[in-house]
Amino acid sequence: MSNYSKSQSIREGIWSLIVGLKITAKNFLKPTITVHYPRETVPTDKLEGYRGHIELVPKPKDPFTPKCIMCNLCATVCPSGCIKLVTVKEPIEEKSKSGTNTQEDKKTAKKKFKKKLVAFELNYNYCSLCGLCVQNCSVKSLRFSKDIYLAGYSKEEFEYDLLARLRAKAKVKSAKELPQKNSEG
Amino acid sequence: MLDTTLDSLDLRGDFYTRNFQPHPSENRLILNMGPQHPSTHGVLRVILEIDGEYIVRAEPVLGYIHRMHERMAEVKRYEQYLPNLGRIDYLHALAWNWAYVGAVERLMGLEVPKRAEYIRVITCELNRISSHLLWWGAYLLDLGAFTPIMYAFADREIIMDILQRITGSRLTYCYYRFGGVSQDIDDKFIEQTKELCKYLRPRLKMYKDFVTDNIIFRKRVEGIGIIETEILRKYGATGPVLRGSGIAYDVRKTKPYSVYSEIEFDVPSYELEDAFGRYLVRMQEMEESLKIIEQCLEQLPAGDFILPKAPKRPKPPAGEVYFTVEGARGEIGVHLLSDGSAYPYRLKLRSPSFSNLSLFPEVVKGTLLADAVSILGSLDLVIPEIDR
Amino acid sequence: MISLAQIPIPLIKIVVGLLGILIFIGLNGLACVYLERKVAGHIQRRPGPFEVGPHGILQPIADAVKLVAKQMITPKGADPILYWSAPIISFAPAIVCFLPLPFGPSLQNISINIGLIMVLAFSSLNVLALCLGGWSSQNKWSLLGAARDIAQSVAYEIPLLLSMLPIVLLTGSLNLADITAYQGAWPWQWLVVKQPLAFIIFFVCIFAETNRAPFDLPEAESELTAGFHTEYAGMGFGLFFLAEYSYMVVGCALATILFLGGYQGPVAPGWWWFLIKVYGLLMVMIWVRWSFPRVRFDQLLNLTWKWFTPLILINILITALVVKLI
Amino acid sequence: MTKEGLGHVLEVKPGFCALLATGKVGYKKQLFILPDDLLNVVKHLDECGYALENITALEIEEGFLLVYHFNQWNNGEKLALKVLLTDGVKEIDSISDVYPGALWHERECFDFFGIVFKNHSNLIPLLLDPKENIHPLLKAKNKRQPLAAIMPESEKIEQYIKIEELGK
Repeated sequence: MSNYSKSQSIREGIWSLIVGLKITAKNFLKPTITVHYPRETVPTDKLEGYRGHIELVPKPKDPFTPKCIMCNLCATVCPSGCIKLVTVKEPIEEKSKSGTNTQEDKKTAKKKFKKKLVAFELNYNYCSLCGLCVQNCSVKSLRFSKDIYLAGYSKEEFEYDLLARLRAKAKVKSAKELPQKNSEG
Repeated sequence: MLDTTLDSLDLRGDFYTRNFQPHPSENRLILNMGPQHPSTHGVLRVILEIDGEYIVRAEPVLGYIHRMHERMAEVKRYEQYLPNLGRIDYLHALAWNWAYVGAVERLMGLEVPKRAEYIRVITCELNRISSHLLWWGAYLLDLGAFTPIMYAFADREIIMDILQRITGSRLTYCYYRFGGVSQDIDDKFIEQTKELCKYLRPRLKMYKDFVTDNIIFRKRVEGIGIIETEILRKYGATGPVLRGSGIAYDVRKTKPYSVYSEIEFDVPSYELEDAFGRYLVRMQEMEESLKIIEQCLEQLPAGDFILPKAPKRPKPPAGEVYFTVEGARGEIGVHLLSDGSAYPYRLKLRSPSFSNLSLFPEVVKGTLLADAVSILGSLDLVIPEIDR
Repeated sequence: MISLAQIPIPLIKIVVGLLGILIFIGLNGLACVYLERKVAGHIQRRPGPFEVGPHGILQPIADAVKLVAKQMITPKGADPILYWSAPIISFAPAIVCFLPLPFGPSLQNISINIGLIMVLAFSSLNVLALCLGGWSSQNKWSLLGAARDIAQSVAYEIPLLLSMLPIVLLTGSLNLADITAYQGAWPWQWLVVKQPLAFIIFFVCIFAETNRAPFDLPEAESELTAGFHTEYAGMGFGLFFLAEYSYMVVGCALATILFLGGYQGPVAPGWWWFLIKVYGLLMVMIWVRWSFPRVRFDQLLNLTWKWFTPLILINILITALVVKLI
Repeated sequence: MTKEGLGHVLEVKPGFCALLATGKVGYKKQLFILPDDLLNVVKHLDECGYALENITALEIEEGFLLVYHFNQWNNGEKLALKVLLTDGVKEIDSISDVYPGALWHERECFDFFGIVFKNHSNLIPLLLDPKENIHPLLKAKNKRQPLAAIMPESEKIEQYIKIEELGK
């Protein structure tokens, strides 16, 4: 290497250090970009599309019952097996033709039982948020919630009953709407 | 002043140290770099035999986060395996998504709609940029500069915000489905992505001024970790490691899949063969990715984002398929064998980092400890991908 | 019973001075921790410590409490005497280094005519401490860190000493107060104007001597985990930490006295000028740390043997000639 | 039963490789060879400038099938070597002398299937716990499928070629 190019490379090297210092100094003067979490939260428009845990979608007319038809597809498709539907069979009250409710009538009416959803259990600890259950639900009874600030002290706190959650939400909502209606009325 | 009682303690090492063949001589030191070491990025462990600070021999030890993904594939149905893919290489999750989904599609003969292909290219390239950004920051962290990773994260955050709106997750994406993607992109996404492209170019220029031209950085990477083509071939290295040695092999270009053949972009390669060459390739690739994204946004056709007739719970016919895509770290391959049932018969995941790391012992011989860190970083390893 | 008058005045002076210096070192440690973290934070566009007190002002105290309260662990197989003596050997000479520094016109603890040599002699003891700490803690990373530290300190001691010689030649004194007095209040009267090269080399050598990035090789965390203090916990680590910041201040103070006119300033000369200059230099050290990658070990040694030592020797030669001729 | 499903595959003669139809598999070529010919073929591929990409194995009814993936950089053409280990044989030559990159792939196969690679310099577990001797990818007897069921292409042998003529 000739002396000239060597001295030039030294000069360039030292200049590069100064450029580096300049860049850090510039950034030092710029405002910070941190979100101070407990006092500030991420703005809602940045949370668009973010997936929280799944939740049940209520029927349009009845906010207390989900659209779910208990087909169990979500539970079988789930890769982690974290969905469990608890159902009971409830007899459909059907008036027997004779009018009397005898023992034999009940036996013949065995096929006319109706499944009823008692609980929709989600073990959020194992959920990988792949969205297969939402995508596969044939009646669109599942969607992602927006509960993203979740924290707890134990594993058990993340085992949800989505049906109870839906009802509690609907209750709060109707309680809010009720006084409005009253005032309107 | 060593305590003689030390011999009674079990200091003979564990299984891997004892099997570090041939045994080192008396005047050399065996050093366990990792599994908890700041510059092995996760839980890689490298047994080093050192003479002073010179490395005589090195042997990586794997398996600290081995999860047996290949066995998991055999006990899960095809669609149930999808979330696993995002967790193999968490930095370029969408490439793994694509490799698997593509393999199944090829086996079933599914024709993916044009729009879905474009969406896949856009999201995959966004993910590649975010992966390279993280690598850039982490590599500089290895070399002792603390600030670049914070700048890289600030930019990466924007990409993650954009992808989050569409895919629903920020890191372990599970977005691609058989025959398309799970959600269509909208105008806001397109607008945000265009803004990102405009924003990132000056940032990349700033990175160049800040780091690439820096004399201390240059001295740390130039001429370090020279990998000859012959070694690359025998170890099957791919990706930027290969292109840093002057071989312009890129699956996107050499054997185009999806719509890559319709897009104009260069495959950067440098014949430097050293860590700096690999560094330059990745920096250049980010700009190429931006180019690809911009072209795709312009050419984006209307149509379905997923094949309407695509089976949600597929049962591919019996057969074999080997599908490769270009990930941020190299060629990702999925070798899938089906016996016609709803469960894969055998799924082999060919991870690029695995092959890239396997040449590390060859390259690191005779270098300084600080250079070993520099070389290890320049290979861009993601340990979950190696261990699978 | 000894009456108070019987105690010699210099002894009282030294005891009071030592107490003052200890307080100063403690406060300096707190201030430096806060400064370092805040500067680092803002350079990286984050706020730095923020939660303890307003703008995290009490964070250093919380850190100190944590360090003091932590259990002091001696690793299995370590030599306990050497292991625990190392942080003390590292910290104690730092106090002595402050004694001859003239903080202000009348703020000098002991005015001795070999003040400069005294500071250098005691600050060199740090090498021994790091070597002992690294070697006795029975850890391979610590051992490597200690080995690096010895080579680095020995190599950089030479240009550091040599870069002070031109000043001594010019001023004709080793007394730090005299050197300060030789310079004037205004920046063009300072010695940095006459000796810019010596100043740059001196300042870079301080980086290496105090193990600051980009020359923080003995504790290079991405290579040697934490280098010589890998095994230290609690106050053992705390003392090393405090010593590092003290030596940084000593180095910056020396640079101020030798090159930047000490406590003299354009308006209202006094100890505040001294502190402003010292902490200004300290800011530069912090700024550099968060801007650059770390150099490699052989490059570090190349820099001193191939560049700094010959350059400073030429500088001395020219200075000597000029002093002789004028 | 075991040998019926193999079709023509077992008719491969020493020194020859059977070129199979590729269909949509994704290789340019796929070859069936005898275990004894492996080293010769690999040496020949090395001379032709192929890069080793991957080594994988699977358990089938007949035994084990090893698949070696090779790649060419200039055109991205892939070549698959398939070697069948029948009659309870669990040993095969290591190709690590020719392709040192195979060391880890072979250790992985040893981990997952217990296949022993002869002349391997350090055949110790790579990913699994060395204390426990389990091979997780071995299938239960009733789950194993015959080769023809999972690789329909292997039934159609297009031609037999000599090892020396492979690269052309």
